[in-house]
Amino acid sequence: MKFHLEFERPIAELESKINELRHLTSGQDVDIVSEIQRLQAKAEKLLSQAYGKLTPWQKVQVARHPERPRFSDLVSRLVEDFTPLAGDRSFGEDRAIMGGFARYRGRSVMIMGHEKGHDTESRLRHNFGMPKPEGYRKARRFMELADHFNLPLISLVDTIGAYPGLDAEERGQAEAIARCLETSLSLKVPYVSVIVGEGGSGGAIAIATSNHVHMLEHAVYSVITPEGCASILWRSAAKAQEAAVAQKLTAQDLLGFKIIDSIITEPLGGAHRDHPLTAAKIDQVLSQSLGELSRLDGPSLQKHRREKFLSMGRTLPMN
Amino acid sequence: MKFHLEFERPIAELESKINELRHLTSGQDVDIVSEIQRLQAKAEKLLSQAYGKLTPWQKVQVARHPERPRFSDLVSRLVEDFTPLAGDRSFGEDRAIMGGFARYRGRSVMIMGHEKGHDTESRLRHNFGMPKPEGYRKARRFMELADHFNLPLISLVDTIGAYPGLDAEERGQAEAIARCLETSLSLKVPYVSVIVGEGGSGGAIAIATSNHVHMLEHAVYSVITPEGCASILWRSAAKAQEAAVAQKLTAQDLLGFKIIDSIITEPLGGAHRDHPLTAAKIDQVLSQSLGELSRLDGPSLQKHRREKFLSMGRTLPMN
Amino acid sequence: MSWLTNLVPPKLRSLVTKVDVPDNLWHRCTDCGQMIFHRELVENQYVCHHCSHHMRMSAQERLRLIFDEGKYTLIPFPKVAADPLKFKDSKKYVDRLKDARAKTHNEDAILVATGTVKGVPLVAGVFNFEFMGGSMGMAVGEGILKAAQTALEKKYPLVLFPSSGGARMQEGILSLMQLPRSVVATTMMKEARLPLINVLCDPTTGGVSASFAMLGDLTISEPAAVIGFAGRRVVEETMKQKLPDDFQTAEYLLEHGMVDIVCHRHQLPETLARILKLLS
Amino acid sequence: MSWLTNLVPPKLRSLVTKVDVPDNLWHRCTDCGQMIFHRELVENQYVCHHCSHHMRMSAQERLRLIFDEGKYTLIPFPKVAADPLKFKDSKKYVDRLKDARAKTHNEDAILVATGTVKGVPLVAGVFNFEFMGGSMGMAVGEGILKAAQTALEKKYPLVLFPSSGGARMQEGILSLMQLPRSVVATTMMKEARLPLINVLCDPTTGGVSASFAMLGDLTISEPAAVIGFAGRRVVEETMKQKLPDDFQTAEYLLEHGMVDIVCHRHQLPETLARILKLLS
Ligand SMILES: [Zn+2]
Ligand SMILES: [Zn+2]
Repeated sequence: MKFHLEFERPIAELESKINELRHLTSGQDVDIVSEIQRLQAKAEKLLSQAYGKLTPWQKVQVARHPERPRFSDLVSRLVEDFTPLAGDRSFGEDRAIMGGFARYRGRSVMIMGHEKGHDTESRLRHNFGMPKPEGYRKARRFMELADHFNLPLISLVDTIGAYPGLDAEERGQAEAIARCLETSLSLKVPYVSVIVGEGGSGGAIAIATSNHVHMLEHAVYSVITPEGCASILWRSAAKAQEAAVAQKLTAQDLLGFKIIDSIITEPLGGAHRDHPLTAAKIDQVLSQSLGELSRLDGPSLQKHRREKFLSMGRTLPMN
Repeated sequence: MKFHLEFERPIAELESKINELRHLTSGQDVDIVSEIQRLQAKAEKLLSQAYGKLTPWQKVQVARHPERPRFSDLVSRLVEDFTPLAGDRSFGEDRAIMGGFARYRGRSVMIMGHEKGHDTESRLRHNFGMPKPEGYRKARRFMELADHFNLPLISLVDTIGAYPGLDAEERGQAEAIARCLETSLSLKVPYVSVIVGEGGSGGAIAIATSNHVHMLEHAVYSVITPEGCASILWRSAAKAQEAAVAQKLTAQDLLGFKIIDSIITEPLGGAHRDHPLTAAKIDQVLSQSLGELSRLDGPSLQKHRREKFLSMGRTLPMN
Repeated sequence: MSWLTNLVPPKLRSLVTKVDVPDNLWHRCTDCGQMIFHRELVENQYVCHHCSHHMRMSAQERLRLIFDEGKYTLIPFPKVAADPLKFKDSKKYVDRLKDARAKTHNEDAILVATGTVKGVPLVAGVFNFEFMGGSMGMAVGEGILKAAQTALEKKYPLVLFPSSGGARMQEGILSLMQLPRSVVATTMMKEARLPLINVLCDPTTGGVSASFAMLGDLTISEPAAVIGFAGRRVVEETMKQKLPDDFQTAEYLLEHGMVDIVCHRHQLPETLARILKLLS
Repeated sequence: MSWLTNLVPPKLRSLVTKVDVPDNLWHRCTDCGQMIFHRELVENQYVCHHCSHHMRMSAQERLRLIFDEGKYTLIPFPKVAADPLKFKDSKKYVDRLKDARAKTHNEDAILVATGTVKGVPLVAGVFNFEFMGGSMGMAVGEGILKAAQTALEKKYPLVLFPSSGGARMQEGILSLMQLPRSVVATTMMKEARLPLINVLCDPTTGGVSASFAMLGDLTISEPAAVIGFAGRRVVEETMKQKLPDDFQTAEYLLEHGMVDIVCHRHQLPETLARILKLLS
């Protein structure tokens, strides 16, 4: 933990105090040991309190936490023999989306997701997880390869959105996303998504049009960023906190609207505090999801996916 | 006729003399009228002689004649309701290949082809008929649309070859051509090609992998231009004439090798002397070809196309 | 300038006709600035006489202009849950809906209708930009699905006329879900091999461009219509440099391979009919 | 420098091993210029110890290095018509063929074989650049078709190793026809859903790159291999400007979205086996 969010400060101070005390004692000083235990219990209580009642805006911050597990962190823990593939076969290699063949619990799969990077160099390399058209076209290749070889498809979603640049617009950002949706809805293999961090608009749904969509406890998923929403509807990006509340972008809200299938609980204090445990929790849900879906044949999987999206909103109360 | 090839000069002089004489007489002067008739007969004889024994290199020149009918010239005479479509849906609009829906003899078809342009402005606009990857990707869209709507596909081939530029290489010229071939071989609709002018290498075969390939009498079709062949094998582009002979690139040679299905005779003195008649002759062959193919169902058409190419070369004498 | 709406952000502001404008009202062309007599503008299908600028028009007007003799049958589609997010910014979403309905006499931002165009029967789905910027929420999703379903039942082609700033933010994630939902509609059309044509009207942006609008067998666009995913201002902020003047126009998209035909409004019925006759 | 062939244009000239080189012969690395002992070069799979440059090697050598314990079974394929064009430039085509056969002990520019790679059975089609620049004529076409047919019969994956300047000009239009013919082979593999991997070796250009070589389910490339359609010099003449140094290299193609993996020769068998196990 090198980075602390505003509301984590008191906890961070406590933790740094605990660390100091630990350096003071070799374990013999009973007073210090019990003081450490007391402080640790307090820190955990604070964490549990803070993370038990995160505001939507705090969730946005947690979802964007620089130490939140990335695609690369998760893939190394979830699968074996990961073999990343590259390229859209028409313009370029966009590392904002990564993916390839892998072995998941002994079974071959295709796994893909947004990669934001973890330091300046890798963030630039992955364009902060904001795909350009070639990223979506690569994702479509992954989908088609999964379909061709009858492999279950897993997507890990974590993007603030598609890259809003001149070059991306020029090369058909809209078309590339639309085509991803089209391909997603026609696949005849099990397709499971996990919203890991930010589920940002068209940039997210392009690789989240799947049979089961799961969401980490503090992840967010929305049609536009709170800042974007605030600047359009409130005419001020500063109203992002307010917008975040209005948007109903938390996993808990989305489960209520039946947009997602389940919430994956995060380790105490957020996914960024424990990558291995986060991966283990994702693994559990993925495994169950793929198990269920593998009982369906190709046409049923396709039908299931289409009907899932068609039914969205239709069961909500009318007024 | 504004442009004359070297070997056409004597004929051109004769024709200009005939024109002069025509201006001298209002039709009353019997001597001049009969002189005109005599000269005209001579010009026709010269034309017939010259075009009856064109060397391969002369055929290359005729095939490249600036007044040879272009895609636009032919399409306006062959079909009605031509509705050009545009774009590869990922990078750009390449006007070196044109195409769209049309009505051919009352029946809906997709028609496409290379367009070289007819003056400086249109030549630049159509990049002299040399497609870039987006041109081939557009052609693939045409093929897929034809297949989707069960429309016969017609291609008119006339290119010196694919554009050999940095940008074209960067965006996957090889991939774009390969993918065209792949799509061509899977279509389940009648597909007929006419080599109208130059059938240049990969740039040509990309849209000539069809059920029936016809070729205008003086068109050429080869794996590399005579200049390119000469500069590699003879180490001198100046040996192009020699290379043209060795390459066996004439319609007559290709019919012998069973690479093409038929030769379409050109008007006296070459297609450039009479666009309407050229179109009429193409029309006749197209109509027969499409009639024959329309008796086959989708899978048979696909099989016919694949077997046609598989059999090529297999029936040639072994030594 | 009472005839300019202020409901939508400035860049989306456009000439909007009121149902009750008197015949002698003048409009100013939003492109060349020339004044045009209301009656003349209507007669010229909302195309400026001076500069050929294609102005926005209501869904009703478009239906009237597209279909033979202005005759068509509206197709009703299911109502949707009202305001599931209880959304409120400076104003409640339910109030915005109420105002938009009052202003447009439409239930939501799309009308679905069937009729003939130069004799060719088809189903049309027409966006109404006046209705909250033509934004796509649950109702629009149902409209598109109903349009496709009707086309499938009747074996008619489907022609969609998006004119939309994108997803309807006030419906949150439910509006994002209209992207895949509308693509189910286009996919059904394709699987039935029935023609699907999009006629992109000004503007076709955001989630609308990133879904059904880019998936037609053919893509036609009105001249100078703005088409793109990210808004021009957002792109400008990202690029920190001036964008080309024609950025995200129909003509720009044609050059970039995304559009088949940029078609003058006056030629549209004839063009649609010619293509659909070829595809039937 | 007797071990440098002069048969092919300078840019295609490369280090070529003779079958009968004595063990104490030295080679100069074509990239870094360092001298390498022949035996060491062979032991290191023709990769330079100094700069990791991947040199070309014969089809036999590649088969030996790819397959487990160097064991494989060659698969014969039909003979083709000899010299149908009666082609002659400075030399007769029939004589060039005779020379190439004598030099390489191969019938033509491709060998087809089956065997196991780290335990995974597969069919391989390996080009021999020494044989007239690996050019693709009728024999190569038959080889590729036979490779696919064998893979289909045995239900094995197919791995192709192009190393070719392109179509064989001496066979004229018949060599151009190998583009669609080889694509029939890749199409059959795909329809059977059997894995098809291309391992692009230096060089993969011209008609070979514009056909089967770009149509694998996966595309692997050897480091620094030259891959492209038009030759560098032709492009230079067209562009009238200097091209990037890495133009048309495997790494350049990776950045431009055309290649999945640039794989060191030493890792190739393991990589192929890992992928094929995932796809079986
Ligand atoms: Zn105007
Ligand atoms: Zn070296």
